[in-house]
Amino acid sequence: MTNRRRGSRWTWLMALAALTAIFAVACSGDDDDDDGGDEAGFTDAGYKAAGLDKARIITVDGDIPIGISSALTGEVAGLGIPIADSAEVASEGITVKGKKIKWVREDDLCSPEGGPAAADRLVKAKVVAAIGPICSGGTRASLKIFDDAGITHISPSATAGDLTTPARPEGPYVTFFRVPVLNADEAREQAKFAYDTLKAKKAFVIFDTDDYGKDLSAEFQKYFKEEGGEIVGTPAGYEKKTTDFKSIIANIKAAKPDVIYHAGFYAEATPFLQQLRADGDLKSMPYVGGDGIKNEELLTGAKDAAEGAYLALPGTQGSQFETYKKAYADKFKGDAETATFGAEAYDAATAIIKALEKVAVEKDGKLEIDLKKLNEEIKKSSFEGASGKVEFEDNGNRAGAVVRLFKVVGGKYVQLEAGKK
Amino acid sequence: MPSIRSQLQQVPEWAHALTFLVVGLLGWYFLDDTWVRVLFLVTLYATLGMGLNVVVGLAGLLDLGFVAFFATGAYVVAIWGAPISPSVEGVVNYWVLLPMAVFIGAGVGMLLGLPVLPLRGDYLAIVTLGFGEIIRILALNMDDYTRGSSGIFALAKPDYGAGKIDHVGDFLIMILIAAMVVWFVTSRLRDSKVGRAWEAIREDEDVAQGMGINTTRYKLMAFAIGASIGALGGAIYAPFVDFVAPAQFGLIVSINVLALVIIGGMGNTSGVVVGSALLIGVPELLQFEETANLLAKFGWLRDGLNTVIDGFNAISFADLGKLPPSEEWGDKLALYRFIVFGALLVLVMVLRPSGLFPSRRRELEFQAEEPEPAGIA
Amino acid sequence: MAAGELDVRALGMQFEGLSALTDVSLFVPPGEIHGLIGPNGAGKTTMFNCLTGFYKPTSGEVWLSGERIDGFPPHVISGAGISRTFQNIRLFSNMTAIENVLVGSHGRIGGQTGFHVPKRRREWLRIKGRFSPRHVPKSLAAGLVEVAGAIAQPPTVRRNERDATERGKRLLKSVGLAGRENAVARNLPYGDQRRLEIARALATGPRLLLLDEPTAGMNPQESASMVALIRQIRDEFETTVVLIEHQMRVVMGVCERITVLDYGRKISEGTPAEVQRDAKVIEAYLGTRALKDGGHATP
Amino acid sequence: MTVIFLTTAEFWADQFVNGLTTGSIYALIALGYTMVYGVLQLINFAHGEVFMIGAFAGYGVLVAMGGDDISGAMIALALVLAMIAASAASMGTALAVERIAYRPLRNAPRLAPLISAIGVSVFLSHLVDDGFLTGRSKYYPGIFPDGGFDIGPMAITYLQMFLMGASLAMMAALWWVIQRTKLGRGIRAVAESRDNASLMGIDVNRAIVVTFALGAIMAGVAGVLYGLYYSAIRGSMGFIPGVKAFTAAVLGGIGSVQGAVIGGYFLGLTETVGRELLNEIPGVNLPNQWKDVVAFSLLVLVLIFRPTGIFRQKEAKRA
Repeated sequence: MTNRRRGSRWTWLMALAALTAIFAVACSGDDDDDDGGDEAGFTDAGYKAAGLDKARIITVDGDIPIGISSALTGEVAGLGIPIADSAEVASEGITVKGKKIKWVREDDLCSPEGGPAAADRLVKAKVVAAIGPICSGGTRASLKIFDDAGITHISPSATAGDLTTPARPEGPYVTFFRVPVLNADEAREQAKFAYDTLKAKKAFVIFDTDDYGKDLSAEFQKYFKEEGGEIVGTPAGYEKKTTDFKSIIANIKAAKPDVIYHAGFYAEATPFLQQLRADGDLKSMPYVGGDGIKNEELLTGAKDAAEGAYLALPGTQGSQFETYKKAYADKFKGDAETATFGAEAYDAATAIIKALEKVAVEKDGKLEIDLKKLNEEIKKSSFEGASGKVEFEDNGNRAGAVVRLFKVVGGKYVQLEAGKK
Repeated sequence: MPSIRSQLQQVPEWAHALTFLVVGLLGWYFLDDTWVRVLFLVTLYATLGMGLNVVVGLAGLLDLGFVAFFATGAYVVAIWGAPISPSVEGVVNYWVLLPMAVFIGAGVGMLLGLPVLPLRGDYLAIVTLGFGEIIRILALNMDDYTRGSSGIFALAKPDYGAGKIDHVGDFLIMILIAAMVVWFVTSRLRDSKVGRAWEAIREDEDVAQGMGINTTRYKLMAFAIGASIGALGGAIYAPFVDFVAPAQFGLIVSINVLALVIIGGMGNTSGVVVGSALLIGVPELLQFEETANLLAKFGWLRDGLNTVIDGFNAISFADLGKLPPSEEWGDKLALYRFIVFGALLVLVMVLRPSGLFPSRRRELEFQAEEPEPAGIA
Repeated sequence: MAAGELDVRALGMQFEGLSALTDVSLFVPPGEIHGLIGPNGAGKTTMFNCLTGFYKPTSGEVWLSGERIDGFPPHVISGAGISRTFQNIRLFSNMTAIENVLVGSHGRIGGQTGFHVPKRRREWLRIKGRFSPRHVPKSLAAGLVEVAGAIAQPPTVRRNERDATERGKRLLKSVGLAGRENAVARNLPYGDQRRLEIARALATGPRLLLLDEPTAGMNPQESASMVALIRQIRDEFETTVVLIEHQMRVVMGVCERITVLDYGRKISEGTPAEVQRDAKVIEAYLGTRALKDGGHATP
Repeated sequence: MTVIFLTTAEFWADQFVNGLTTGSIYALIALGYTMVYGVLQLINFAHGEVFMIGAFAGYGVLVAMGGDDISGAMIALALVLAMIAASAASMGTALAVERIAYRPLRNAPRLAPLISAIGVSVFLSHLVDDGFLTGRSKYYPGIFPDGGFDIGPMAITYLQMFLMGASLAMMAALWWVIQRTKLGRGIRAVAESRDNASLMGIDVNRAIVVTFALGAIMAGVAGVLYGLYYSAIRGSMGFIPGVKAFTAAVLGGIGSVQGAVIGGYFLGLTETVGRELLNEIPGVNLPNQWKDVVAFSLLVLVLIFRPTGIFRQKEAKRA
């Protein structure tokens, strides 16, 4: 009964080999032609698509609902909860035309599935505007949902470049703004730092295969090469929840880089650093990571292994930082210094509230809010916030970007002065 | 004991289908979008269930990688139907893509099926599980075609002449039609010569082959038909969520579909619908505000349980967290729905190993596990 | 070369060094009822498995009606005209009697009456194995047509199905199961299950019917009616019959010629009377097993 | 993209050691699958979660004893205690699962226990992830002494040595139990034929329970080793190693204890070294996740050509 099938088995083996070859060729084909990224601004067609070419009024009875789409559970909750909390404290002691702000939190899990689901629920909850989503993947997937509903949303932390250059004839989504510094800006600073300050000529790149990780690592490679550096080995991608980095580490050792660049999140950076530092040869290999990794949980999880790591954090502390810090400590017992993107969330919320104050019209004890005017006011935002001056470019991006660099020293993040290690 | 169950079995199956259709249409007409979305998902999974039922219930092939075909259908529609997709210029009309997805699904089914079909049950299960993962990893890594984890979005919507299918309700109608077609197709197949061949293979593969049935051919047929139905589901799901990415095609989809087929009662189409309502509908309902409001009334229960937890914390090293206020139970239940799901699977299996609504034959199979008539050594 | 002629030439079957059959040759002319006997483990059922394609013989040839059929998978051999029953009844026990029979007539529904192995295809198969890209479009198309037919159920498909059901009912009547069409197989009494298995085997339209201990576990009356049934079948369906049997009363009563196997080798062949006198046969059955007319050959 | 050949001896030695260590963990887990399959013909889908529970129990002990502050001789004590606690916790879980989810289904249709096993798996992993950790990971304290020694181009850390040594010791102990004790004879008899064993006066239930318990002890120890080696543990950690271990068991010929061990090492080596070898082909660049693809493709190939596993000589029994 068994040997009879032998013939067909060989045929299948060959078919399989052929398929594998096709896939291999398909996968290894040279890609990344930069799509140029012409920085187009909002268009009339864009406003029309969002239904914001004319007044779109919603009436609010009672408190004004503003949505927050953030990761409240899951691997990235350590990032998401402080963001949500920080946004909420922006409304402390503030009323708009006598009405308080009602925050509606939804869990976007930092995922492309959670994003639209949370956006959907926020739209159903009839929020007038929203903070979030916090991750690039989730944001990308929910742009259209917010846009269809005409609801303006400001992400405190979605940093993938193409979010504001989507491939559609109407141009960028007019309902989307963001406060954080873009991946490209962050990667440029990191590349400079690695090449100029750390004097690294060869870099090994490891990245989370999600939107954020791919984008950040690609930008870093681009800028590092521009600086004159070389990317050694094959950039190693991994999926979230990966724990086994031993094979990547062997590749790092073989590639003999001067620096390791990591674009990902702390949940994977923790075991990665622990396994990296367990290897005698790589004990002191410089390690540069992105903002997704700079988190308190990295310090508590990786402990000694995190020592000496260089992490970047886009943004700066603005004049309102102390106000935010105090409010955050009072209400949520949190430490604003450790809340990554907390200041950005606070500023995003402030931008919405400030705009609301200008556009809300009182009528029979209720508030009438024109989504079109709200959107316009948010676009015109210009104020000193907790993360520096908040202004938006014509495509929804933050204007004027600053990136700070930190080093882990003695179990704490210490900010580096420019040009110092 | 003329139970409700056995009485239900007397009702012809087309009546079940009709009832389901009417319920769906009523829901479409009267309910708001949130509910319609749940109805869509229930119907979608019921359709997928009918597809898997052909493979598992009729032909007896345990497939743990059904998601592979679901993903295939979704990606066909996404790659050729979205302006953003990197490998294909332009957009193909959805009504061309839909049959294309079904055919490619069948093709993938056969391609995956041929090398593994000689394998026995449990081996087949683990290999198909592997295939499910491989398809997901392929989708994740072939950025040039699938955009990797970024996924493909902004799909061209199906056009039905008078407008575009763009609203939850429209998609519900679409999936209801698909479900009815699949229902018709699978029940016709089951009652035909082909269905009889599948059943014979399930009962005793060697003997079936000895009786002149080309078992590989019919197993492949079952695989291809199941796969094409899975792809059909994916092709309708893709424009509905308007976003196709590898993370949507995890093992949990396969498990969900298999579980609803088995919990519904294998080989029984009506059971599949009930299973889908239970396993897909109920967890969705848990996320509703109404559910949360209802649960909020159980504050007293929370206080009682918290006292117990306090006591436990006092006498042990453990530091168990307190239960949250009952107002948050709705959210928590939504969060814990997989825990509930797992427990439910075990419970239903232990109490009703042949499913809630087993088909006549499956029930027979279960009743007499003590084999062989007397007189044989 | 007449239909139903079985010619086995020097058949050998080895399992990882163990010889189950060695150099067994057998010739059964059309229409004969041939007995296959021998002590337990003599290789009788192995022989059946080789003839029906369940095992692929390691040496030797099997010819049916002038066509060489060894090396093909069971469903092809079934189509070529060999069908069998099993020692431990293997019905599709959750299907009804008529459904069991319909499974048997699977290859004949749709007008086909039996299956001839064309010479070219046969040679081609032998060299290349069963699968070839050349066959893919054709068999895909055939599969598609079959599925489409099953779904749409055009009049021809319905008529074929109806005809097959009628044929099945007649078959059931022939084996004495009239009126039991819709009984679930596992609920049938033991004797009826044996009969149903024979009916199922007949439904494939065999020219050679292999019966593996058709009277096992039956009392003398039941055995006698089984013997009558076997004769009736041979006459009614014009098949050749080879049967494995332990009850000597049955063997001597129904078989026209007998082949005796021992340790995988043919030790004797001839009419019942000749075999009974053969010293080698007596020796093989000596010890715990006495070969007497009408006696029971197995413990 | 530049293609760089990484063919230094050190690189391959590194990957070889990585493969062996991963393989040891697979092998330990695979033992549980293969034994349960041997006696019950059941794919114990929850076995990956039994392994996960062990990892958490070990973590609890290490943290309770001081976490990162454990030093000196206390390290050895802490490790032993962690493994004992892990074995006990895994065993408790496995026995509870057997009692609740499998035993009532022993005579049910074949798919029922499989679904119930999947249910247990989903339940346990999400109970830990969603219920207790709200989706976050825990990290094993890095108490194991750093350093190691070189054998030629091979650099092996003490931790890797310990891991391989401990798993080998566990497997040897298991082999001894199965081959040399009365308990083991019972298990082997039940695996051969449940009916015959019960006719021979063997308590079938007890043998099955012991099988689960032995498999769980192996998985518990594997959990601690996994935690020490990879550091991050979470509720869903059991799934992939579980599936891989089952693959290993099938590769080795399911039901065979030696086969599971060899299959584990074989799989660990192939998926680590195999992927890198494929990457040496010019133009091929398989990302890290492709080691799963390599593993599963290997499984399919093996099953097509040797349906009973690479190392099994005998054909499976035919009905």
